[in-house]
Amino acid sequence: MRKILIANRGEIAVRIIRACRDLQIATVAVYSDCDRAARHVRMADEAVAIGGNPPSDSYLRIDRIVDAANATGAHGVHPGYGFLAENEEFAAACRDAGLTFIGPRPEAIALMGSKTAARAAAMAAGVDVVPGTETPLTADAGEDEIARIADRIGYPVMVKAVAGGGGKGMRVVGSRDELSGAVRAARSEAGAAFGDSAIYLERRLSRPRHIEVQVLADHHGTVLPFVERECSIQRRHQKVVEESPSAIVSVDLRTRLTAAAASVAASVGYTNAGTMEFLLDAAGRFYFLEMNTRLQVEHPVTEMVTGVDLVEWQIRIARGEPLTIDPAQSLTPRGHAIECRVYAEDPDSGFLPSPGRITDVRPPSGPGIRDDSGVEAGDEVPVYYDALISKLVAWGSSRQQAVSRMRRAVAEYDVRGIRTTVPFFRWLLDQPVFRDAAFDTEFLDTLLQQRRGKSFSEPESSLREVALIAAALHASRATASRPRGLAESAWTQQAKREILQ
Amino acid sequence: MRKILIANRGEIAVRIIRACRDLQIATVAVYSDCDRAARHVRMADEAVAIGGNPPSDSYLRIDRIVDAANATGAHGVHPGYGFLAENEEFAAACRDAGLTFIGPRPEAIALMGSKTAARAAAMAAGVDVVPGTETPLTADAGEDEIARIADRIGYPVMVKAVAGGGGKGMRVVGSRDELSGAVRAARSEAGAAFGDSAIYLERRLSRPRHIEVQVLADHHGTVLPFVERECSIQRRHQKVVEESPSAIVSVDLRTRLTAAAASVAASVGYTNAGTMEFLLDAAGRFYFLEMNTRLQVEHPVTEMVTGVDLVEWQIRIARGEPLTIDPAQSLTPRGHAIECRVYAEDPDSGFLPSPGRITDVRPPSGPGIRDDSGVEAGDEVPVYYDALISKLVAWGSSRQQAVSRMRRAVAEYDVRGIRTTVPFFRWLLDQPVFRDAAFDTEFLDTLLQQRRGKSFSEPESSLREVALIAAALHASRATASRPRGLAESAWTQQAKREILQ
Amino acid sequence: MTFEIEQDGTRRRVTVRQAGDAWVVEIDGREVEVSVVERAGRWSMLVGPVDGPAKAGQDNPDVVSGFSRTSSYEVAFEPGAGGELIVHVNGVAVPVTIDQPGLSKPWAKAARQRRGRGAGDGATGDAPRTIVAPMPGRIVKVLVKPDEVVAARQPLVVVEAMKMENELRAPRAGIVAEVRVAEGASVEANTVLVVLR
Amino acid sequence: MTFEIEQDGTRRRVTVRQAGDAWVVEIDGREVEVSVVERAGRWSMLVGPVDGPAKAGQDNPDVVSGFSRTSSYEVAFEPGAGGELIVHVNGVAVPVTIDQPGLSKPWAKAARQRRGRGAGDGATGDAPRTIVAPMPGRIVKVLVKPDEVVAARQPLVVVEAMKMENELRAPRAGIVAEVRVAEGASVEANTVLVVLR
Repeated sequence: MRKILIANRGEIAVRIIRACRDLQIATVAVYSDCDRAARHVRMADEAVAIGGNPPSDSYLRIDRIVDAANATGAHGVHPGYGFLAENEEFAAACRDAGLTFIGPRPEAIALMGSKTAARAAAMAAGVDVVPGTETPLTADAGEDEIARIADRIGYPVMVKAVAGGGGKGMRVVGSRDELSGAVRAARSEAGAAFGDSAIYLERRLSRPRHIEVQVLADHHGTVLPFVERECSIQRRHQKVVEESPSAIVSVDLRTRLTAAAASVAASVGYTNAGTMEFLLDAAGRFYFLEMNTRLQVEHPVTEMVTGVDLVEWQIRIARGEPLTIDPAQSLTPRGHAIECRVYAEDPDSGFLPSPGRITDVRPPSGPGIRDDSGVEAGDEVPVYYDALISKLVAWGSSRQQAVSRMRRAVAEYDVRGIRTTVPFFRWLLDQPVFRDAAFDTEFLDTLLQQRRGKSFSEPESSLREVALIAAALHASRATASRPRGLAESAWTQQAKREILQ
Repeated sequence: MRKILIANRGEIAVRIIRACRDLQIATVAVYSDCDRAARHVRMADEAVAIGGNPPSDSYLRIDRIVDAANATGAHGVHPGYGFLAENEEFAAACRDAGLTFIGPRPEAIALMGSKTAARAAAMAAGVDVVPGTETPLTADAGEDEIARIADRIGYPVMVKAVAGGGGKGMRVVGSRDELSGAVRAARSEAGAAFGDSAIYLERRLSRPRHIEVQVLADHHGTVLPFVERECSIQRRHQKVVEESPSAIVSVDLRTRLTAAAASVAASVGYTNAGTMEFLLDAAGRFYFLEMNTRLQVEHPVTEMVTGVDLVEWQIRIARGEPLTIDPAQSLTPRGHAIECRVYAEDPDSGFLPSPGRITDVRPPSGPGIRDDSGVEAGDEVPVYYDALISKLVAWGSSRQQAVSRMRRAVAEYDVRGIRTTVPFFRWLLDQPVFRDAAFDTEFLDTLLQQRRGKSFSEPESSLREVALIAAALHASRATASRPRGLAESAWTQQAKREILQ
Repeated sequence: MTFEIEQDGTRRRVTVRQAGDAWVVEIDGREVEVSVVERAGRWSMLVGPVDGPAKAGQDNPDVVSGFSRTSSYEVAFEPGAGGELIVHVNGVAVPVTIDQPGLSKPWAKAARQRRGRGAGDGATGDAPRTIVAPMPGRIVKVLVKPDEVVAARQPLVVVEAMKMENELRAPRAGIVAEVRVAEGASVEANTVLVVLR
Repeated sequence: MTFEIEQDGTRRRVTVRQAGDAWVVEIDGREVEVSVVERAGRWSMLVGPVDGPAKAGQDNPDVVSGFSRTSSYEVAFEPGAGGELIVHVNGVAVPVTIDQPGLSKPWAKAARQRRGRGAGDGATGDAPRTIVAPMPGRIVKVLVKPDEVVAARQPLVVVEAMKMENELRAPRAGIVAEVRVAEGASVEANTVLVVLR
């Protein structure tokens, strides 16, 4: 595999290009119209246009991407995450075209892509799932049948799309009289979003943690689980901060969690990288939730605490290499890592998207900091795609040091031209609940609700005073640049000194 | 210790400010005239002017730096490396002013600062030194006496300044008839550079490796050595690339080396961070060379493989905390780290300094990369100080992966406005001798001599062609921006599309 | 030169005058001395009392008007979407609106307009009466009807953009005068979606 | 538009013409099509054969004049100290000198001067006859005397700057005509130190 096409854009395309560089593999980028000069295009060895701005006209076009791979003589295709990463037709189309798809077999994607089939697989492997329906409830299922199932599971109950993801087609139902309305709403949302209106029911656990286990599996029968990731810090079911290890997972629990993840993966003959998501209740019981059959956004926290390059191993597994990582390395975390997902969103406007041109960016650096960014100064954040611009990761020998370093990093991070979630992280990292790692999947939404839209960018009074001073000097300079400006001479003097230096 | 003054500039001042941030300690920068807007000044909470551009008028002015610490209410002073870092008078002046000097006691600096006293201390601690004179040969020592000593040591012999450092006052003598001339030259150089013309003689080992051991020692009697650093990659006695661990040091040798380093440190009651330098001969015998009583430029490679933040621990030791690091952590390297010292030097002009304004810089990032830089776009590299602009560090789970990642990082590193040693590293990392780690302290000078000044920036032919194309388009655009330009319309079209996006 | 600068609803008079290499800036009668050097669009600013930034050797590390003798800041600027100037101080974005008699910089003009627009609203304050699409997107849901009474921060419209559904909320309490979009419609940035009265 | 561009001693004719959104560039009779988009001073350049960069769905991944249909480069520019233009291609600095009839850009002028200066030197080539201080510094050693014969790359003067001692070497073989500095002297950048003949 000497050339790989990356069927993605943004930071994950950059991340994959870097892994290819490390392996001395040539890279092909694909791009939509607005991404013509995007960073992944500039970095790749080759770049191929695949269509218009809507994903359906470019990054979701299986035909054009396979053609691009053939036209450039690429041997492998890495799907990244999102877009076609969990699309079994894409994986199959690559295979049919003689390309190595860097991910699981299409059959595994299809199997684990169905939430109910995945639950069945987990149960078959002896792993608990959140109590709920075991088969999809298609449009044929009657209201009475669904109500009986809900009664058996017990309220509050979750209504979820079988084909779901990202919180779509999901409803929390508190009592029986809300049920039929919620089912209708979930079906309609799921039908629109995934073309499949089948739903299933699940018990709603009380303020659980979201814990997940990364696995790698080669084509020689080896399945390797990794130390868990803590993903409970979510805003509206979207992860915003991830950590590894989890502050509350004991060595014993880790052993059981990772064994469960490995046995599910092994039982379905899974290959390449994947992640098992679990809910962990207050009593320390865990339940299989679903499997992601791809690389996760949060993979770097695992890399930082285990020293394993997951993207490099995805490629090595895809080209047939056996996994040679010592389980002691993958299961024993060294220190602690935290990732903040930096989005082009304005936290002070309810996290509205903030697309546009980044006029200047100063990424953080220094001890313990890794910035996996997809943009540089001058780059455009288009409105058409996910707003993630950078995965900012901090490592420390302890959770406390990792948090301290992340605080330092988000303080250094300065972006001009668009709004980002950096001010939100500055606030979040100082919250006692976060500091104490005393969170569950709902704590952040609760905390945000309590703020009632208060700005995250509240500077302390001395910074506000400095802003006033700077603004006045800025305005005086703007005035001074006109001939009649009184203050001109000092600015000119300054400029002269600069030149003389 | 809630406020620390950093008596330094450039990347090491930035590095120390970051460590202070992590510990929530306020920072005070000091600056000479040309450093008024330098990055360390912009990052620090406070900044104090300490004089003119020559170091003797600013960064070496003990009086002004102590005054600045007092004026700003700083509790501690971190000297960094270089400048006053190994000046016992500075350490004493801080102590006398009631400031905590973040480094060893003045007595330890004085003792280990004398090469002959340090050799004596090593021998007293049962550690071999390179065979040579045990007491300084002052100006009183007669030519005959020196010749007799040289005969006893055996030629080739090194003549070295007792107060020396950085290759100054050092001569290699091949035979007896060169001796008196070399002694005179070394004395005169040493007298001019250090105000002390005393010299000593040492056997010249045949193509040794330069291996060093970092130690931390607290004020409670604990001395902790760290896994060794490989520092053989030198250009004219200056380290340019450092690694940890050394590819040729076995676990057994590591145990003996680190025990030797710890016993020397313990025997002199050393405190804070220091480094023992050793020469390692082809037979695996090692000899104490000298001790550096300060933080080293290459400290990050140790941090990367042990997970210990050395600067943070310098501060914690200085404020009286006991060392609580597990020796298993400090002595068992995890993976491999490499550091490239990126200098503002033009490798294509014999590494002449290249001061000036950095008009643009794109630092590398991504998995395994740490860039400890002292500059950003727009910053000035003054002619008055050391030309180090960044310590670029790569970590990998193996030496090979660390090298691959470093290759990727130096390929990404792009600096405009000044020349840097980045092209040199691109070349060096591809040399078989480097790849095989088959080096000694002289291999690089030999390799460079063989190149006879050949350019390091020899682009492959496709890149040269692209440069021609780009240059022509650049020139056509310059022409097009004048009204009569024929090609104007396409550039204007491009600009319009940009705006519409 | 004197400017009126608005920050978070408060207007303050800031006067700037040159003093040798540096500047003396007066805010509400308190003076500070400021040294500014630009580096690639960023300013290094040292702020201290008017007798000049500390030189080593001087004693008296007193603090004047909130600044030590030697406070160091990194400052950058960008224009805000609403015509204001966003000042980044040590990476923290602080929006301000500048006004100067006789000065008609774009931001000053826009700020005047914004203030003017809110002026007639009485108790409802400065918040605008129109809800516009902050970015191009697709209208997923319209949550209100004309004549409906809405509370401040009540969700009005859900717009999908950048893979996310985004609620646009009422900037103030009021009554829906008009709904100008339908569910499923694609809208450009700045399209008026809802008008309050 | 046609330019003569010198690279490493070789002059080549490069012709540029517009073709829709893109450019057709001809070097030594071979044509390539080039698409350029600028982002904050850096160019994203795609280079391929003249029938346009590959669109997915087209077959024939042929390689024309050394470029695949889709080769991607990142390009940036800076002026060189000697009047040349330094083109950074994927981070690799490639110095070129551009000339165009009727075009008098500074680099072109400087390049002509440089070439002119070397022209009379015959066998000694283009290398200059003066050795200047590349940066401010202190003269640590003068290693040659007037009338001394020196070989190419022989060290002439040692200058201390940036904490390092730097050898300045002869750019070509010759005879020392003048030594204009003494040991211990401080010199500014571009001070002439030694003249060869």
